[in-house]
Amino acid sequence: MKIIKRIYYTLEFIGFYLFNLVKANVYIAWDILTPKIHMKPAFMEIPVRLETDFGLLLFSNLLSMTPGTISMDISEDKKIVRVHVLYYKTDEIMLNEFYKMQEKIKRITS
Amino acid sequence: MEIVLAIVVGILYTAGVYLMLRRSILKFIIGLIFMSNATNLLVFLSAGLVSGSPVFVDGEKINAEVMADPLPQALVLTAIVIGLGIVVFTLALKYKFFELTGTDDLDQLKKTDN
Amino acid sequence: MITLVALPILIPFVLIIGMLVCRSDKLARWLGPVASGLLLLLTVVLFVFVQKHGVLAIQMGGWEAPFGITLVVDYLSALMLVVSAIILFVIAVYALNFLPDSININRFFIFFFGLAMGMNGAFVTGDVFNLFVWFEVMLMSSFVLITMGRSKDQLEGGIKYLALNLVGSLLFLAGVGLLYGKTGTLNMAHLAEILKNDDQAILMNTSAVLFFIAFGIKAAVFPLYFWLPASYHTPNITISSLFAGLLTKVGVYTFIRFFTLFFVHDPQFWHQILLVVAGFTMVAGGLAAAAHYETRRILSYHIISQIGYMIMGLGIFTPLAIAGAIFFTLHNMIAKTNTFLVSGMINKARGTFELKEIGGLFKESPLTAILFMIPAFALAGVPPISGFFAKFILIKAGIENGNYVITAVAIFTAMLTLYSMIKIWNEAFLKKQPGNGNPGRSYSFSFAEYFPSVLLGIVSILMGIFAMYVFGYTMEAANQLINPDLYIETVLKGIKL
Amino acid sequence: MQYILLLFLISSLAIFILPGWLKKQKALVLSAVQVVAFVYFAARIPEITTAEAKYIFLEWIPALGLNFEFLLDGLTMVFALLVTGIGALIFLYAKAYMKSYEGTDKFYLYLMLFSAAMLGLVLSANLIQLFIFWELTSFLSYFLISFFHEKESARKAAFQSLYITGFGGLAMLAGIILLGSVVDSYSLQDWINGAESIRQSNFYLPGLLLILLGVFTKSAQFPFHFWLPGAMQAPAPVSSYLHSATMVKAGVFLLARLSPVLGGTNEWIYIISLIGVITMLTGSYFAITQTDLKGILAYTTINALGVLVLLLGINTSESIKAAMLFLFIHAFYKATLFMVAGLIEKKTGTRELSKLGGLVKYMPFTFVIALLALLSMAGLPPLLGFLGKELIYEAKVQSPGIASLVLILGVTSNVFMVAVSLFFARKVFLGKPNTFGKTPNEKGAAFLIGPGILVLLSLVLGLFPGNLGTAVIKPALGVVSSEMIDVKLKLWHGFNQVLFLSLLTVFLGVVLYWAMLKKKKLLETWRKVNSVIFSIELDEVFAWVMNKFVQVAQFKTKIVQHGYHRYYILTIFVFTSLLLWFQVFVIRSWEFDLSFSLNPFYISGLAVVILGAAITSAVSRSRIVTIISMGVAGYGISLIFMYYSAIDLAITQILVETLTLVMFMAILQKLPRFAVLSSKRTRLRDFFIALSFGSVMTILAIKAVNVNLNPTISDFFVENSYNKAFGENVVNVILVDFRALDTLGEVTVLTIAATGVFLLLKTKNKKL
Amino acid sequence: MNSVILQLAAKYLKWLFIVFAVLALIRGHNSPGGGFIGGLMAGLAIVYNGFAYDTFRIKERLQNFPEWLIAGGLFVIVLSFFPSLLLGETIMSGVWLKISLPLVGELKLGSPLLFDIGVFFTVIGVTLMFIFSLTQKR
Amino acid sequence: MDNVIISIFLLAGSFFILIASIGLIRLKDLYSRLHAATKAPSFGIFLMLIGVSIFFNTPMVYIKSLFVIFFIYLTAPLAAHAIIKSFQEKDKDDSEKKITEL
Amino acid sequence: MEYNISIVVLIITFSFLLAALVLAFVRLLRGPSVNDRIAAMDVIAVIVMAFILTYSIMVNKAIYLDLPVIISLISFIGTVAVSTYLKHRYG
Repeated sequence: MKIIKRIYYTLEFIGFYLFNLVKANVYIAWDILTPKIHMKPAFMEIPVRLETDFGLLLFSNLLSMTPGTISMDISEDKKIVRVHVLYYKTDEIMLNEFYKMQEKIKRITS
Repeated sequence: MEIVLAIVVGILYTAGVYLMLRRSILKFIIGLIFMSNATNLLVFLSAGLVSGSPVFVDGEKINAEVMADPLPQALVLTAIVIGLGIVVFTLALKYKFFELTGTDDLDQLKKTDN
Repeated sequence: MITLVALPILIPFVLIIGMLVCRSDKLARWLGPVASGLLLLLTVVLFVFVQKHGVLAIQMGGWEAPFGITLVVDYLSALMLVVSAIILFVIAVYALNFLPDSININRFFIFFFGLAMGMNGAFVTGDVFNLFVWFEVMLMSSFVLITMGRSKDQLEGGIKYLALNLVGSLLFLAGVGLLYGKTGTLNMAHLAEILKNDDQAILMNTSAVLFFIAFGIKAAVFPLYFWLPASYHTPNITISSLFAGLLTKVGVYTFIRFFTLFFVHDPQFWHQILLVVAGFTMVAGGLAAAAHYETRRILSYHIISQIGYMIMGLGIFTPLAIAGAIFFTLHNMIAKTNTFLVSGMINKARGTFELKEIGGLFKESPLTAILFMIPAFALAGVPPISGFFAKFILIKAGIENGNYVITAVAIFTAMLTLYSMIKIWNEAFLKKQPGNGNPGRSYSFSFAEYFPSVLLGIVSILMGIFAMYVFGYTMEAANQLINPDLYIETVLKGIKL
Repeated sequence: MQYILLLFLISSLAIFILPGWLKKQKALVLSAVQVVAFVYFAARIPEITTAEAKYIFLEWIPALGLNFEFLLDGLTMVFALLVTGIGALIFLYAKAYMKSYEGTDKFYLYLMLFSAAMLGLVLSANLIQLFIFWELTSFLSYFLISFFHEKESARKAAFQSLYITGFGGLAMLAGIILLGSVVDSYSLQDWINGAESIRQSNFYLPGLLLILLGVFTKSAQFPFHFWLPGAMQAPAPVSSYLHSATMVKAGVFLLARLSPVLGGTNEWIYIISLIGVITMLTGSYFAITQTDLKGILAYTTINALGVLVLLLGINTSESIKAAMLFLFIHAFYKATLFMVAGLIEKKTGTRELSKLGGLVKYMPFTFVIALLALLSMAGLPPLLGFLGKELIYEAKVQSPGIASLVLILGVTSNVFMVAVSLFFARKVFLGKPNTFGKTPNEKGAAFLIGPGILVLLSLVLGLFPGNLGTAVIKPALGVVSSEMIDVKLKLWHGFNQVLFLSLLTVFLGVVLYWAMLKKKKLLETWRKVNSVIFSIELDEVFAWVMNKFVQVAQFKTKIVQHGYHRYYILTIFVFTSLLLWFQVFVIRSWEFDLSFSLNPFYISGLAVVILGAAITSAVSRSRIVTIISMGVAGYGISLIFMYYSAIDLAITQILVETLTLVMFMAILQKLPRFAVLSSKRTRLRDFFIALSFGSVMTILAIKAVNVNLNPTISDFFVENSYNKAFGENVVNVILVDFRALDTLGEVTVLTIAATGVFLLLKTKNKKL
Repeated sequence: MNSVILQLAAKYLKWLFIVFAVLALIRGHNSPGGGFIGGLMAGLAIVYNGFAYDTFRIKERLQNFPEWLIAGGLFVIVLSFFPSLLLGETIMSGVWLKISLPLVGELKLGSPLLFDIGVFFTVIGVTLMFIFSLTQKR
Repeated sequence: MDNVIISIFLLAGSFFILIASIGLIRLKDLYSRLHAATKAPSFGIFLMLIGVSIFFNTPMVYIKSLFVIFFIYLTAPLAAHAIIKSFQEKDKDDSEKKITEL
Repeated sequence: MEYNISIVVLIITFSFLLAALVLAFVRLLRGPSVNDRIAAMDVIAVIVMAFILTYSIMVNKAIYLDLPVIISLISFIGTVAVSTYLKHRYG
């Protein structure tokens, strides 16, 4: 049962990932190709709620691949991920998004 | 196409020789790498070029199509690896020399002649 | 039995492994000399076989001739193998006493056998690219050896040595590439076979130029020799003497091999340029040797000057001249090494190589003096030690072939040689120990320290007294070189192509 | 004969292993050996006067025409007797003379070896063999002169003599080979048989000149004479043995040996006579003004050598007869005088003429011996010297061509000789006794045995010369001039022109002596004039030349081996480019397809990127950029490999490129930055050199693509890769099977490089 | 670099590299790859590991590890000569052993393969030795 | 039909790679450039690999493509991370400007 | 395997890639910081891969796919290596 669940989550995650991927690239392409550049860069620090190393790795990699974020560093104690955000909105919105992502990862790695 | 590649070889040689004639040992080493690349390309080039048919024989039957010449490939492979060993050793030598003397200038190296 | 041909390469290879894992100093001290002695024995056996069969060839891996790699031993190779094995053996013994404490003898032997492997490989191989590989093995070992003491001078000399030799290697490789591109083969015998009857062989000239430069750098001929005097006097004396006898001679060997076996299509140009280069080499080296006052510098320049003779023999290109060149090479390997060995002993006794700071050794250690005298006189061409015959043959060949200018230069250079040898003799042995030296320190050598030099001295003298045999062999080698049919046939075994 | 040589060799080495009691008498032992040899040769005299010459052939290196050929004929006999006879006496003398010096073992070794070499020389009938012994005598002479090697003057003199004689020897070798190539043999017999063809050939004159160079240097002829006075640094036995009696006569011997082959031509006569005359005059002229005892003797020796050479140059049977006789005469008196000089030096501690005098009081026997020898030198009856001088005058009178000139000069020189002899005797033995540090004495009979015997011989043979003539001179004459002439020697020839000349000589000589003795000013003025006229002394010239030569060598070395490493590389590349361009220019015949296509465009674009990377790398100011560009070029090249179907190669290239990059980065942080080190002009020059090399390589590459002399061997690999080597990846199969040996070498290179890097960079405390 | 992300990745990448290196070695005879390529890849894996942890110091007892690797590799090369020698063929000839395994099919093992394995280990050792020497703290 | 799909994948892939390069040129600072340089090329390769897999349509190719995609997505963020980290840790004065030539 | 990809498509692909390569190279040349250059190098590695993929389609040889596997593994090591040592303040 658990395994099936895991597989389901994984598949869901992959779909989610792919979607993000396409979105990210379209964003970038759009931004680059249109003459006006509408970026609003910022640095952020995201608290980590993951336990496993693999999950952390997955998360940081995923961050880099999703629209507008690049993970820059993970603190020594693996509690905070520092990211560079391209399209900054507000802390809350963004953090929410990241937590959602973390939840998804947690489901498949824990 | 060979002519373009031959010109590439020539330019690589030119860059290599030019770098070798500089006074910095590091530049010398980079020049060496360029020259060895140029030489590899020359060896590869001079045997004749066949594009798009890597030399993999498929089972017992012999391919009818023209195969690229495998021998120069093997030679260049050997040469590349040898080149690696030499370059790294040269780097180490240069490093050690710099550590001892604090200079990278080849013109300072005049003590052993005269 | 035919596997014997491959052993000069494989034995050093196994020894490299042994020395890599060998952690015991004592074991290495035994293993090194014993193994080199074994190598010597092996080469002698090989020589005997060559005498019986003419040319020996082994097709490595069982792939027939132009395809696989062929190892060939003919007279020339066998002679070079034997003589270099003698030198290797001697140096292995010498190293036990003269290597400084800062150099670990296990490590030294790794590179020592690396050098041996590369050199033997270069002597026996019948394949152009394979030759390149062995050259690299040899060079790499020598790079390491020259910088082994890690002093400033050594590194500096090492950089120069390495830089110029690498240029040579790259040109060599380019030459191989062009050669393969033009002829589609790498086997020397096959190349000779192809080029023999080809009216387009003149097109090989440009590749030949590359080989000429590459070998010229290795052999240290005139405008290409700069690395040698800049570096040979820097490393430990054991290593200097190892280089002095062997490295440049491999270049000469390849010169002889290439320019007799297959680059024979444009003799006018090649022989002229060889002679010109030879002349300049002799004089330039000789003059520089006269100018210096440091034993090893003198001897290093002197190596260059002597290389000129060997190239001259090749340039004259009669059987006699080539025999002379080979004779000269063999003699010079032995004698030159020996002078370096003795200069090492001088250094050990006096702590310096500067001639101005040493003296009085004749009185103090007459045996050393005699040991120096033998190779010095051999080099100066004093009869009846080996050097005289070598020079005599070359001069005879030169005169008989009408190459008067180069012969005159050769004679002039003989005077230069005499000058530099007498200089060392006068300064180091006859002169009183100058006051500012360390007169209180006197060093007496043990038998083990004398042994290498004594051995080489004896060989030198024997080569002189039994010059008829040596000359016979070299003449045989020269004939094989001039008429390479047997060589080609043995390698190709009559394969139709 | 060869056994005699062997005996000499063994005995010379044997002195090191002699038992103790015998070792003290080693000089006697060696002397005895010499006596044995002397007796051996003397016993053969009847043989050579009657039968054919004795000839021994030992094969050595026949292919080179190099064999041991020994010949014992009349000419050889003369020299063999001299060598062994005087040798025996010299060893006796040396025993006394060398007593107080160290290293006598070495001394005897050299001396004995020398006499062996000399004997070998005169016995040789093969010219190369002769050359070998010739060089050996030169070298042994070097050792003997430098016997007191801690004196700088001795070393210098030894070097000078070696260098000059060695040079002559090598020239002679060239001459021998040159002439030998005419008859294709170095055997004397063949030369004599082919004399006609040798004289006719084009090589005659150069060959003759080269050989004469050897002769003149060895026999101290003008302008090479100066080494001989220098050689007086040697111990007295050496001077008397080598530098008067034997070695310097080697040149004369060779002239005599070769005169049947080369002699008789105008070149021979004029060149040799001229040099001989000049030498003769030089010797006698300088002899007077010397202040050193041995110096005087040295110059008189030069005079005698000049006479001998002159006589052989004249080349009539009369002159040769005179020469042979004079050989003996000179050996007798000059060896004696040298020994006496050595004795005097030993006893008084000086050789300066001005510090000597009145020795007759202390050394009466010595005086008698010296006087007799001097009279012989002056050519006064009844000594052998007189006989010789008569014969010489006679020969000169009869000489062809320049007889009168030769005669006048001969008389002049003999006048000097008479004066010198008298002056010598007066200055050393008579006159006011000087004060010496220690009182001279004549202790040590050994000192006087040698000179005594020689003088006695001089006297006896002077009175009864007949046997000498028939037994020794006649066969020698027969060999040299190849006709048997009866030689009758008499002391008294009757009144004739020659006797008149002798009287004249003596008279003028005495007058000269008188003037020198009484008018002190005259001698001093003379010396002054000499030093003005001959302000250039040849040995100084030699030293100057040597100095200059070293300077030139140093200068040249500085220029060539300047230490600027990049100029070495530059030289190499320039040389290579030149040769390659030359070849490309010479061989234009190759045709190639110059159709320039940029297809496929992406490869062309790639090429452009590679070019850009290469250029960036070459001119970049930042190290990182340089290295990254290098990496990019590497990637580009790997793409080219890939495109042309070399996958393994492409992978390896990428891997190696990455690894190189990593290595570079690993050490880069510890290295300095680039700095502007070369000027714009230098860079431009370097660029053009690089460009010339690069473009020629381009041409070569195009050419190599278009030339195919032979189908490639690769098809074999493709065909057999799967069937015989069981691999589908042909490249890999080549690497590990077809050409596994290459891979073996390659792995070894890597191993050695890795170990080397490790050794090079290991920190001190880390164990190996 | 000493970065947490790299270290996290290194944990897994290291093994991936090595697996692929071995794959390249084994498949080398029939598809691109071989001893050199495999060896270099494996070497680079360890190099990367060093970068991630910003240290190339190895444990004391592993000090001679690269050396042993090299020696071992060379020894394997020597071993690969023996089959041909024992069979009396020319030295360095390929000797092949064909094993028919169920499922896998025919498997060919030969001395050239052994040779390649020797090369593989040697190259790993060499790479390690290079990088350890060049990056050691001084 | 498949032809068209493959073509589209190829073109799209190369297009994204091109975009990455344009982004490298156009964007103003390192961070934004890295955004372009990390995401777009990976995606481009991803698309191209899909095309290639369909084209060859053998299991081995699928496996290999999967591996490549996996590797790219594993390593590209790492590379970007490494670049940024080094950029931040480096002294801000950016010594490169002071480097002299040759 | 029986697909015929139009040569036009391939040529367009190649042109894109070439343009990308040139642009990336320009960035590599212009800098300004070393990190930019490294980023450009990273992109170049990807372009190389893309080249190979396209080429494999063009010549219809699946064997070329081995190259991207290895490049994808290796190329970032170079990036990491360069950036590792950039921390130290040398250019």
